Amino acid sequence: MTNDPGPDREQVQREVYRKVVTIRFAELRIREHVEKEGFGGFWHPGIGQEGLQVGAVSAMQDDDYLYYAHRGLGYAFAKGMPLEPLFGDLLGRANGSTRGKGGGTVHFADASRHVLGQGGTLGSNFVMGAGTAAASQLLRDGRVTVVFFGDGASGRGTWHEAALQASVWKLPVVWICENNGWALSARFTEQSPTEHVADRAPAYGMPGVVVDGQDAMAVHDATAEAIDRARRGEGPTLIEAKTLRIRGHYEGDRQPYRDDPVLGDEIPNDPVHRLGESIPDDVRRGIDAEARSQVEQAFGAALAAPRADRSVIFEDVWA
Amino acid sequence: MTNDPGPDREQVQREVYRKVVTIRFAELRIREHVEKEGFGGFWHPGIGQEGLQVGAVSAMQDDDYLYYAHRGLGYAFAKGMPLEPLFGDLLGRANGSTRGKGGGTVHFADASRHVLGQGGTLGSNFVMGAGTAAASQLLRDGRVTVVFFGDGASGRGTWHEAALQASVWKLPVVWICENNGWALSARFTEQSPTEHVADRAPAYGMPGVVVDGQDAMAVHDATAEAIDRARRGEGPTLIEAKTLRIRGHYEGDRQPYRDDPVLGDEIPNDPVHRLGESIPDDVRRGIDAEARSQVEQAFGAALAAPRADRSVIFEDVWA
Amino acid sequence: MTTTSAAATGVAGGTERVIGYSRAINEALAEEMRRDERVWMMGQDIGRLGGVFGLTRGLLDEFGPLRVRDTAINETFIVGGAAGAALAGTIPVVELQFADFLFTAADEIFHKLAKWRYMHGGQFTMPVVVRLPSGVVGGAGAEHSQSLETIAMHVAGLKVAVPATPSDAKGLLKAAIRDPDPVLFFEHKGLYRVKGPVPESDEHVVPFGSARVARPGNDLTVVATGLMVDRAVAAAEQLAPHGIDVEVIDPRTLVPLDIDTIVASVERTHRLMVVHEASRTAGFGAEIATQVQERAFFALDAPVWRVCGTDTPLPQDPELEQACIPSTDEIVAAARALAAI
Amino acid sequence: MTTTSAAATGVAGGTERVIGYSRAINEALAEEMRRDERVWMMGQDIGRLGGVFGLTRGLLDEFGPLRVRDTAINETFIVGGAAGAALAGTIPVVELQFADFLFTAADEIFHKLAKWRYMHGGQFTMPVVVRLPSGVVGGAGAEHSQSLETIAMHVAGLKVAVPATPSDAKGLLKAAIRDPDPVLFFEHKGLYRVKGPVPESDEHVVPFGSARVARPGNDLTVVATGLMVDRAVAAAEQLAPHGIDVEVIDPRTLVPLDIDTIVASVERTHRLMVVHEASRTAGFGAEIATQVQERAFFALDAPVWRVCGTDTPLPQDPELEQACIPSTDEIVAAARALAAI
Ligand SMILES: Cc1ncc(C[n+]2csc(CCOP(=O)(O)OP(=O)(O)O)c2C)c(N)n1
Ligand SMILES: Cc1ncc(C[n+]2csc(CCOP(=O)(O)OP(=O)(O)O)c2C)c(N)n1
Ligand SMILES: [Mg+2]
Ligand SMILES: [Mg+2]
Repeated sequence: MTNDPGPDREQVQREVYRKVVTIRFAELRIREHVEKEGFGGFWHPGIGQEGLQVGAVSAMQDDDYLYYAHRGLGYAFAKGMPLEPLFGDLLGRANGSTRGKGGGTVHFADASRHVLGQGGTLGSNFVMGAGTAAASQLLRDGRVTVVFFGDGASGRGTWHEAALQASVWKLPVVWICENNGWALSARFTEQSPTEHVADRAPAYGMPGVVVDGQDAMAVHDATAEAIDRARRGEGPTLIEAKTLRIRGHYEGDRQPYRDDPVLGDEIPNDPVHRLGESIPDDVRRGIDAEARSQVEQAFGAALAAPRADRSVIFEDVWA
Repeated sequence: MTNDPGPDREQVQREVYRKVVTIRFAELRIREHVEKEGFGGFWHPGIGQEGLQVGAVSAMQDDDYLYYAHRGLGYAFAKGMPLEPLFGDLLGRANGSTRGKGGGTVHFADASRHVLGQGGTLGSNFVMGAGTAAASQLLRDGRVTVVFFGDGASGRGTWHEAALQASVWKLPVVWICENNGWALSARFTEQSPTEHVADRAPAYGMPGVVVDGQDAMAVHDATAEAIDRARRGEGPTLIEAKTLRIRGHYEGDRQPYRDDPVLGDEIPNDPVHRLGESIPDDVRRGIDAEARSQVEQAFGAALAAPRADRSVIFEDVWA
Repeated sequence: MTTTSAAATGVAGGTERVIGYSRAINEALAEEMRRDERVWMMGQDIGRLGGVFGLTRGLLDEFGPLRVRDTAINETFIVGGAAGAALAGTIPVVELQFADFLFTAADEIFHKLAKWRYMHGGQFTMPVVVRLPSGVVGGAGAEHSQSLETIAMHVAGLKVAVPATPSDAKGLLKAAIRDPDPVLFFEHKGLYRVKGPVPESDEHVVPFGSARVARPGNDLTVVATGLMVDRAVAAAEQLAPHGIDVEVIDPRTLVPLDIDTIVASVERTHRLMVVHEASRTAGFGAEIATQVQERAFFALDAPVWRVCGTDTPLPQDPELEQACIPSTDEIVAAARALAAI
Repeated sequence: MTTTSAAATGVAGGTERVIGYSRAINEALAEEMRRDERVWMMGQDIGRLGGVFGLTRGLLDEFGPLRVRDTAINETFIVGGAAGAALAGTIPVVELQFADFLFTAADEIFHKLAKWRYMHGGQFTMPVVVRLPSGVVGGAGAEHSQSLETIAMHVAGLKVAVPATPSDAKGLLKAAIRDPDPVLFFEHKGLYRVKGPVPESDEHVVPFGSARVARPGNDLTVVATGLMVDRAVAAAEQLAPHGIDVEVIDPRTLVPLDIDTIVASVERTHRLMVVHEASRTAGFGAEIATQVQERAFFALDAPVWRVCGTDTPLPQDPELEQACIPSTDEIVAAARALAAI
């Protein structure tokens, strides 16, 4: 699904729209569930950030590797994972991709789709991702690794170690920072000495790109360019997508610390609307209806699935 | 000992010369000892780098805090530690400042002179130093913390975590990178995507200064300015002093990896000569003779001192 | 505020109130910060938010942003910076959001905190407290739920507290802050909402190295910590009608460890079982078992048994997670079998 | 090249040569890299220099800079990067310059290597080997000399090797590289120069989880690892004329642990002593002691004893350092006292 060659732009945008709107419905369905039924674990809503997630991942090839972040399901769904195992993970069902092991919203994986997972300690993705890219370099498999992370995670030392090495070795990796302005209760502007995370790129001799994260196609294009660069052997790029954290850190967070207008349900510059604008109304309504029913059906199936059996506890410790 | 107000420049330079030449004699004496008698531990010679170490430390006030690096004794001696305990540490003697606990060349300390020590894992000084500076900020004690590190250590993630926080909090800390071009067998030019370590300073919103590390007074001046800035509450500065690793990583390292002309005994741009130029010959000879005998006497005293008793093993685990 | 009898609470005299474990920790922090202005705190989200688990609520308002500092996501700085700040004459009390994150600052904990004083010839003290929300809490997953206190016990130079009650949480934290040595303070997340009597006094300080007999008994000694103490006591109550009188001992600190109290108990009961949430293999249960048989081998009528967490990572699912740590039922069953040997 | 008898070396048949422990490791690396081109290495100074301890000499020349990669000073990348590279179908064998540095990459070791497979539902394997030069070596100090294998034993998900001879160093390393699970490979720095017979075959693979009887005996079982194996055997030879016939068992791997061989021995000798260089408290000796008394309590005629490293950081001075770890004399004295109980 790179930019060029490939399906024409309109088709790409329509597909991005379809995925974004599907995830939006998933977000709403999950929120409803968490509010009504409670939830074992932490659900970090990604509502409003789906556009950048789907836009970026849509620029990846099928066999490129993905390390996602904790904010929602957009990354994995965009990479082709079906909804049912994702919901299954969330609900601790046996049909989840991790069968109750990872779950929460935090961990899911799909080896066949090169969705490699996520570390529960922020910033561990940096070194993992650089290593995956080093393997691709060794194997000459032509794959690129894409690593998502938040503005908060950008402060971890693993960034520095991974980014220096990736740059010197010209590893095929693309770093995508979702800067939503907050790391839990910490404002980005109070935790960063520079205006942008991307301002740090020159220290690592790599391009730094700031892009409007509400503009899914802009993120798609920036990512496509960075992926091409990486695939050509020219090394990593740091992309910073500016976005907003609409809800609390986790669903249920009352955000006592938040002194900007708490956004609640309004999504400024909503990627769903933005992407939808150029799609004919009837087509869009068709996509929406299809997405909604897909979400309902998958969520229902996950709810109906049995919980993981206790025997799984002792499985997968060793190969 | 800041630049201004204080003793006039000529006196500062003479004092820097005295300390540099003393450490030079100490270097030669230690090398002789290691070659003839062997050595329990690793001696990382600092020969040729004494100028920058002494120059920088001479810009500190007595109650400023020092975290040094592993390359020689220049830092600690310049901060006022007498030679005998330093040699004692090296030789595992009871009169060493650590009584056989730290030793090697690696660890010595002098609480009364605010020589706080060094971590044996490279890069741990970064976070320690920033924390010490945070304490000064809290206590409003007006002290500045100076942290030395090598070009190799600059790759550690602790740098990133400490530097970001120090900048955001405007901590009174000065980072001094001794860039001698090598980290053990690793060439700096092959491990850094940027020409200078100081090129990374903008990522942290702090000034980055490159200075000729063989020019002790230039390092002194750059450090004095950075210290003043820190003391005024304007935050950290990154100073990179360009120098050369004259000998192996440790004394005895045969440097099979080294493909630049291995320097051996020749010290390009020798700080001793450079500092000595403007000092009248007879004065200089007097200083030299005094320094040489000071070294001989202190080394003799350390050699004659008893080894630390086994009972110290169980001391100092707990306060 | 109520006054309860010393017998009921195990606390000698004085006025007491029933408060939560979280509140007890919050009070200890506030009181020690009032007492000594060198005491300060840093960590993620401890200020404006009052901590992810709410432990530091209100402290920013009282003590201001220089003494209650929100850091970025930089665990090496939080711990290593605390070490450096201790050398400069302050007393930092830092929070990692989850005890598991000690692995993201392990060099700082196991090298800098544990060894700096020693390596530098005893010239410095290292009065740092690292607060570590520990244990399973209901779906936090493999990297947010571990009980890692044994590792801290193995590496010399660190004191280790594992409070199981509000009173101990408060008293041990105050002791930790007053201690010149580094302390890893493992708070159990599953206990944050548990309430219990806590002495009113500002000087309620529980000394390190003194075990608490949570329930006296004569037939079998059970050593348990943290969340397991209540389960062990519950098990004991279930066993009592069956003629098995269990003594439950909570060591409260693992370093120093009050082995004397445990050995004295075993010399009376002749049987020992250690219950812990941490993984079984090479957990601290092994150390206690080994020390007891070293010192009281001929007093033992049966092997020392362990009831422990599984030797697996912790699954995220809250039901599976509970299946990985000892339940009251398991303790009952094991105690019955051990008493029958 | 010489051919020695199987009886003398404990190795069944085949041609053998006497080579050093370092050389054995170097050969294992080279052979496995030849056998499987997915195997590659990274670490500091392993290429041009051939490693700080010379273990990787010649490998850069043979395998080139993409398979023998010098990294910057970035332990989190070395280990975490290896984890990521394993997910992409390669088999990374990485070196930390000193085992102590596992603390600078602890999140990567104890979380990423140990738990990634589990947390992600078993969809991936994690075939990574981390080589860890371990133990005292003569003046390297508190942060370059530790024996930290117990920590790896406590955290589920990591296999742990502790080779004591050139033959085991080679055979276990080959097994480690072929293992789909992450292995922490603790090489003892003090053994690098020790020589011993090693089978000639490219297929000399020592399976994990199988202990080696280093010296058979009937009166007392001593379990020892690493540098302590030779000291224990030397102690046994000193004790033999005094009528104390010591069996020395080297478990060779701690995860998995061949407890059966140890228990079987104790059932014959009725006495057990564990000797390790690691700090005593909560060291792996406690685990072995506890498992043995769990399984063979009534076979024991005396408590299980431990002779271990001190519960202190390690001083830098080489003489003081030796005083912190068990000497042959201490083992002899303890064994005599234990045999007399
Ligand atoms: C090493 C580490 N420290 C702290 C945390 C706890 N934590 C989880 S999410 C989070 C905030 C992350 O902020 P950011 O990276 O900006 O992502 P966002 O939640 O805004 O999407 C924190 C502090 C963690 N998981 N790992
Ligand atoms: C975390 C860590 N990794 C590796 C080492 C081993 N080591 C000691 S000195 C050194 C090279 C340091 O290079 P640099 O920082 O440039 O200082 P220089 O020796 O050149 O003065 C290395 C790799 C260490 N001590 N700590
Ligand atoms: Mg954010
Ligand atoms: Mg250098």
